[in-house]
Amino acid sequence: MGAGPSSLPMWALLGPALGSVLILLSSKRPNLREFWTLGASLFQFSIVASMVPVLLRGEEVVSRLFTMFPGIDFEFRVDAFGLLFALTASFLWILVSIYSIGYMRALKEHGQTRFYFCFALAILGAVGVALSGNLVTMYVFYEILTVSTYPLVAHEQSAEALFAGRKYLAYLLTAGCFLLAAIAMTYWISGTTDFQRGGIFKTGMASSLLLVTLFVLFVLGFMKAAYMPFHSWLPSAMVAPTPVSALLHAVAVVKAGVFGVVRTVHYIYGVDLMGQLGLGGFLALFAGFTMIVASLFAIAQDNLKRRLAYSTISQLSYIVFGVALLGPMGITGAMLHIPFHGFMKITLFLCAGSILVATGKKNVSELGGIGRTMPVTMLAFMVGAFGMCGLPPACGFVSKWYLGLGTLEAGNLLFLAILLISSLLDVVYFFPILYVAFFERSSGEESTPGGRKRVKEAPLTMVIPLGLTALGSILFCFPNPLTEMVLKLVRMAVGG
Amino acid sequence: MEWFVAKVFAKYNYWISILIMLIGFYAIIAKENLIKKIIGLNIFQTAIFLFFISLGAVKGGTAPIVSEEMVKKGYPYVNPLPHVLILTAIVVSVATTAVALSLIIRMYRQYGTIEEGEIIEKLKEEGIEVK
Amino acid sequence: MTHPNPDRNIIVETVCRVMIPFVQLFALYVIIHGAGGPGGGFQGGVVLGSSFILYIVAYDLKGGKGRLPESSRTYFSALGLYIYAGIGLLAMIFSRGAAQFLNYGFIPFTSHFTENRALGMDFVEIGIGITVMAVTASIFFDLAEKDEEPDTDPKG
Amino acid sequence: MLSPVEHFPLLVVVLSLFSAFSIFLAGWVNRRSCVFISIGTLIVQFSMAIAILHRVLTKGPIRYRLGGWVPPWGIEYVMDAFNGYILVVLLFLATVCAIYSKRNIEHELPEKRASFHTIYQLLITGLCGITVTGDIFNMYVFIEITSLSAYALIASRGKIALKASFTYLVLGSIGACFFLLGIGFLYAVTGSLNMEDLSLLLPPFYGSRAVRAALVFFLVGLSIKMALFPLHTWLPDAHAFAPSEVSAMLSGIIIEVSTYAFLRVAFSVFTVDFFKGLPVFEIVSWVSAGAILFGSIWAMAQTNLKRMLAYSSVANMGYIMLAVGLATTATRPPWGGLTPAAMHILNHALMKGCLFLIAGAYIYKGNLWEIRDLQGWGRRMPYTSAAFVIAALSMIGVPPSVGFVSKLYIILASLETKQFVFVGVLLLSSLLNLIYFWRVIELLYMKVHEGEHGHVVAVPREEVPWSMLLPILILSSLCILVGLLWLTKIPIPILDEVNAMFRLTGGR
Repeated sequence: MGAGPSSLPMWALLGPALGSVLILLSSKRPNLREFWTLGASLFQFSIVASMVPVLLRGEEVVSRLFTMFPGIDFEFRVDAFGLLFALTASFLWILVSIYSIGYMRALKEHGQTRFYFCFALAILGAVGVALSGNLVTMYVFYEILTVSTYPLVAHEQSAEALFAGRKYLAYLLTAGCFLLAAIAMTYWISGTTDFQRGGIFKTGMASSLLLVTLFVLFVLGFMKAAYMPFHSWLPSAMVAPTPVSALLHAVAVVKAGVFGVVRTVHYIYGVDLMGQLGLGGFLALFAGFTMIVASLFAIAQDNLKRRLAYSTISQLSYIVFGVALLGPMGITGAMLHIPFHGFMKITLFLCAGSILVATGKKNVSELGGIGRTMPVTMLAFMVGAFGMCGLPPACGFVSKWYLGLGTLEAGNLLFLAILLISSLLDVVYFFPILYVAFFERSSGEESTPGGRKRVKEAPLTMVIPLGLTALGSILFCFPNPLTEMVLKLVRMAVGG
Repeated sequence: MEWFVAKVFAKYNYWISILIMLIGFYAIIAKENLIKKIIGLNIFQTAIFLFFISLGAVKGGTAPIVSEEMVKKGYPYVNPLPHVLILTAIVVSVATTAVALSLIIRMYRQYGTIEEGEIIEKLKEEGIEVK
Repeated sequence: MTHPNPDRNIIVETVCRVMIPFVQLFALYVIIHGAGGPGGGFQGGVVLGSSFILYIVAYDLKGGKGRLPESSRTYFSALGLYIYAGIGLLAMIFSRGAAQFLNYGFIPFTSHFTENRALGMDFVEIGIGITVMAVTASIFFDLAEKDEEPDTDPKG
Repeated sequence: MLSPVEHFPLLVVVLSLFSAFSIFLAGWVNRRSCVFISIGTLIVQFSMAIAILHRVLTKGPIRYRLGGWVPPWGIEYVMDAFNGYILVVLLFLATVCAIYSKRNIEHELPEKRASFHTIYQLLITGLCGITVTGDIFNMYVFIEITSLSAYALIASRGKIALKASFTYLVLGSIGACFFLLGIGFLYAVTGSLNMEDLSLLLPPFYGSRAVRAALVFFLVGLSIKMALFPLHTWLPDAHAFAPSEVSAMLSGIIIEVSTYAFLRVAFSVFTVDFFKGLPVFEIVSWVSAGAILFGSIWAMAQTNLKRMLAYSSVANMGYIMLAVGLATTATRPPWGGLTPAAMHILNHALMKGCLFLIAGAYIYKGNLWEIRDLQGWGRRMPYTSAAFVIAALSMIGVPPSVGFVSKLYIILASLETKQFVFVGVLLLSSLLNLIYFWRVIELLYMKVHEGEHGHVVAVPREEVPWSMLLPILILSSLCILVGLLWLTKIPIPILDEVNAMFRLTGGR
């Protein structure tokens, strides 16, 4: 596989970096500020997209800046998997930017400059994580992502928000410490931290006990993936404004976590070593536990965003689960689930935000009849929910299909059972929302006799993005050039 | 006994300086009165000065002033370097004492006492915790 | 002398009056002998400073301050330092950078290297003596009355 | 013929001595001129220090014999890569603090401007002297000049600072006496005071108890001066109640220069061979690990911002000494030898200097000593508070700041020596840092009074004057830039030179 040196990754990161500075400078002029946000996101997406042809040619985009330690460069190395994540993140940033303009203005939120500034930095971190060529570089961006998201989580500045913010930092920076320890030990053992398909640990480098310990450190380090005993920051962080939740869940933070897990399994340890150490089964059980328990938790939530949060916890574990199956099909499914889940979950969150803006309602039980007043939003919601459950025509079906094939490939019926039960549970907590929205009457409806309720959607800047993401979710279920491209990238990443 | 002579009597200068040093150290730690603390500090420093001076001593040595007579007769003379060093160290110690005394005076003006415990009490009344 | 003080003692005053010039003379002797024998700028300076202290002890602080006001103490301490460091720098200047700081032999007081060296040392001792005198006196004055920080002592 | 640069080690010291007394004089004529003399001198000194460093790196060490006397009889100033580097760091921070002090001292001590700047220059004299000298007794004298000036500067704010300064004085004098005693032991054994001469004369006596006792005296004496846990008790009050630029100097450079003095004695006088088979550095590293943890825990318990920073300094001295403790066992470049320690000296100077100056800015504007008073000041003083966030993140160790780089290097050094406990300690400490710094950040920006949230309350902007803001902004931006610089390894060759000089990496 050829590798051409290029400055493209740098430019991709320069977009949000410059954007954040400009946002800060134009804090007094909202229009200009939001123009910079959009500009930066478009710029970044176009740079990232321009790397696609190179990748499809079978090359990698490499940009080596300087050497930090012998064997560790500050290096960007864009492979198919990284690009997939970068594409998802930068594309969804555009939509979320548009959406957040509508959202923030409609709710007349305070501290908007801070919001956009940190948003840009968070995307910088997420895309940086995607493009990094080794663990140390990745760690740098990973931590930037953590810190820059804090003001977003605590945006509301209420006691609850502050608590959520503290919790968020406590979990994720602790995780950062574990990650740093894991990275340092990886370097100590192998003398490098570069991502290589098939892993960098060779047999005889270290005892298996050490490697297993190290793996546990890695798993703790990527706590952003919100596995079950370490998940509680995520539902708490739901006090953040909805675009932030969308960003957190669908695009940046949690995906950076699972991205890291995939990188560790596939590119640091390698599938073979994972199998030898028996870590695959361990991780799969761990993820399976989260998939089911998180779904059960989700059923009990009345707050829509919290329910979505638990759904995210569950869905992220699908990705970890897929990777842990250690077969090509499972990994394909996991990699596909990253962008697909991104699209679907962002749709759901954007819908939740729209509902909040249009009606001020936050709880599932209050949503009676909302399917009629907000038809577009709720249709989009339905698409997302179908996807989450793995039903066609949404793209969740595709990734779950691959995951299912992965379990069969692993020859373990228990895993298949876990997957199916979890999908079933997804149905259990999503369909009531749809039922309430479309078939129940709202409590105030009786008092306005006869006549159809007037359609009352959220502002257009919010409806268009969520419509687009919903369309995207459907699009990826059907063969078309875009889906082809994604599949090709994933196949390249999996190798073979 | 032999051991005692060789280790203690023969090296009495060191033992004396250690003794003085400990006396000074005791005063620094145990005395409440700030002036006494400073006196203790001075005793402590003096012990070290004595130690240095005794290093340079030569039995029957004279002052190290070079004269023709001395050179001719080959008188032993004491090593002047420790003296020079200690002179400098004394300057330092004087300066330290001066600064310490001025601090004490200002504390006295501020709190009306030079007992450490009372000063800490007064600071506590002002709501400041001091170690 | 201007305002009569009941605490003042005619005997002490008179003895001090006689003593002080001799103390100061002795101080000068010690300073000048710093280069070739026992003595030196610091010791002489302290003796000189103590002559002022003696004056205050015998008379009063105000009188002492009249003799050696704060401004002149400042000037003296700075002057002494300038002499000391200036001599050091002169060595560098006269040798056009060939000699090190305080390498007095290169200052052309006379034509002999060793004599230059001895003279240079004397000047340095004088400089140190002046500074030490001023600073010792300042410390005493400050401790005796003023509510201000005394200066730290420069190296003697 | 000496080239002009070769005179610089001496001129750096003499210049500030000159300037000290010139300020003293100028104070009688025109008090406003004092600070300008001070800043001017420091800028000249700083450029000299850079010239020295350049010369030392290109052409090897400078040996300057005072008065032309040949060592070991005369006093010798020796500049090599190590003290060249320290000198640059020290004069940089001193310059920045001097610029800051212009307005702050006008505000806090209007009556004592002249004496403040005089003593400040004497402090610089002492610090430069410790750094450049190659004579161990001369080092003692300069240590005492530094300490005396520091006592006076701390006390200048009066009231509680007097007590703090007095405690520091007593403990500091004991420390200096121990140092003197150590010199006495070495002198008794060898009859020499010149460091290089000592290092040549000492090897036959390496087994001698007197020499070992000397090392212990040096270590304990300087540990008091550098406030190494558990000898740090003087530090919190002294650093908390001094004027802020003095706190910045105290935390940022004075205790570090004491570390330098220890390293110089340990590696130039005793040399690395002496320590073979002696557990000195092992003990030092374990004690430092304790310093890191306890310093951080105490810092969490503080309600006063400057005291919190002071305890954080205790922890950071732990970082430096931990790195020193690993210096003889970790030998692989780039993290082997003294590199992490020397690196953290600069890094800590930047971070802690910045934080103390910021604390001073809050005191200047609103007399805000307590952390809880800071609520909402993030928007009142946006630039200062942004600088605080950067410096605090750096302390926590968020990449790519200087704190991160230090942490990474020390972790790698601990891994090389297989001291996994230290890795844990370092990571735990960065979490503790997170707790106590985040508390402040949250108050500055996030916390609002009950029932206020959601409304944008227009607050008046109350920034400090630019001459105070500029140093803060410079230091905080350097927290990031220097971090990147370390990551690119551009300045590492300086430290490699240091390690080679002390025979710590390579050649073994």
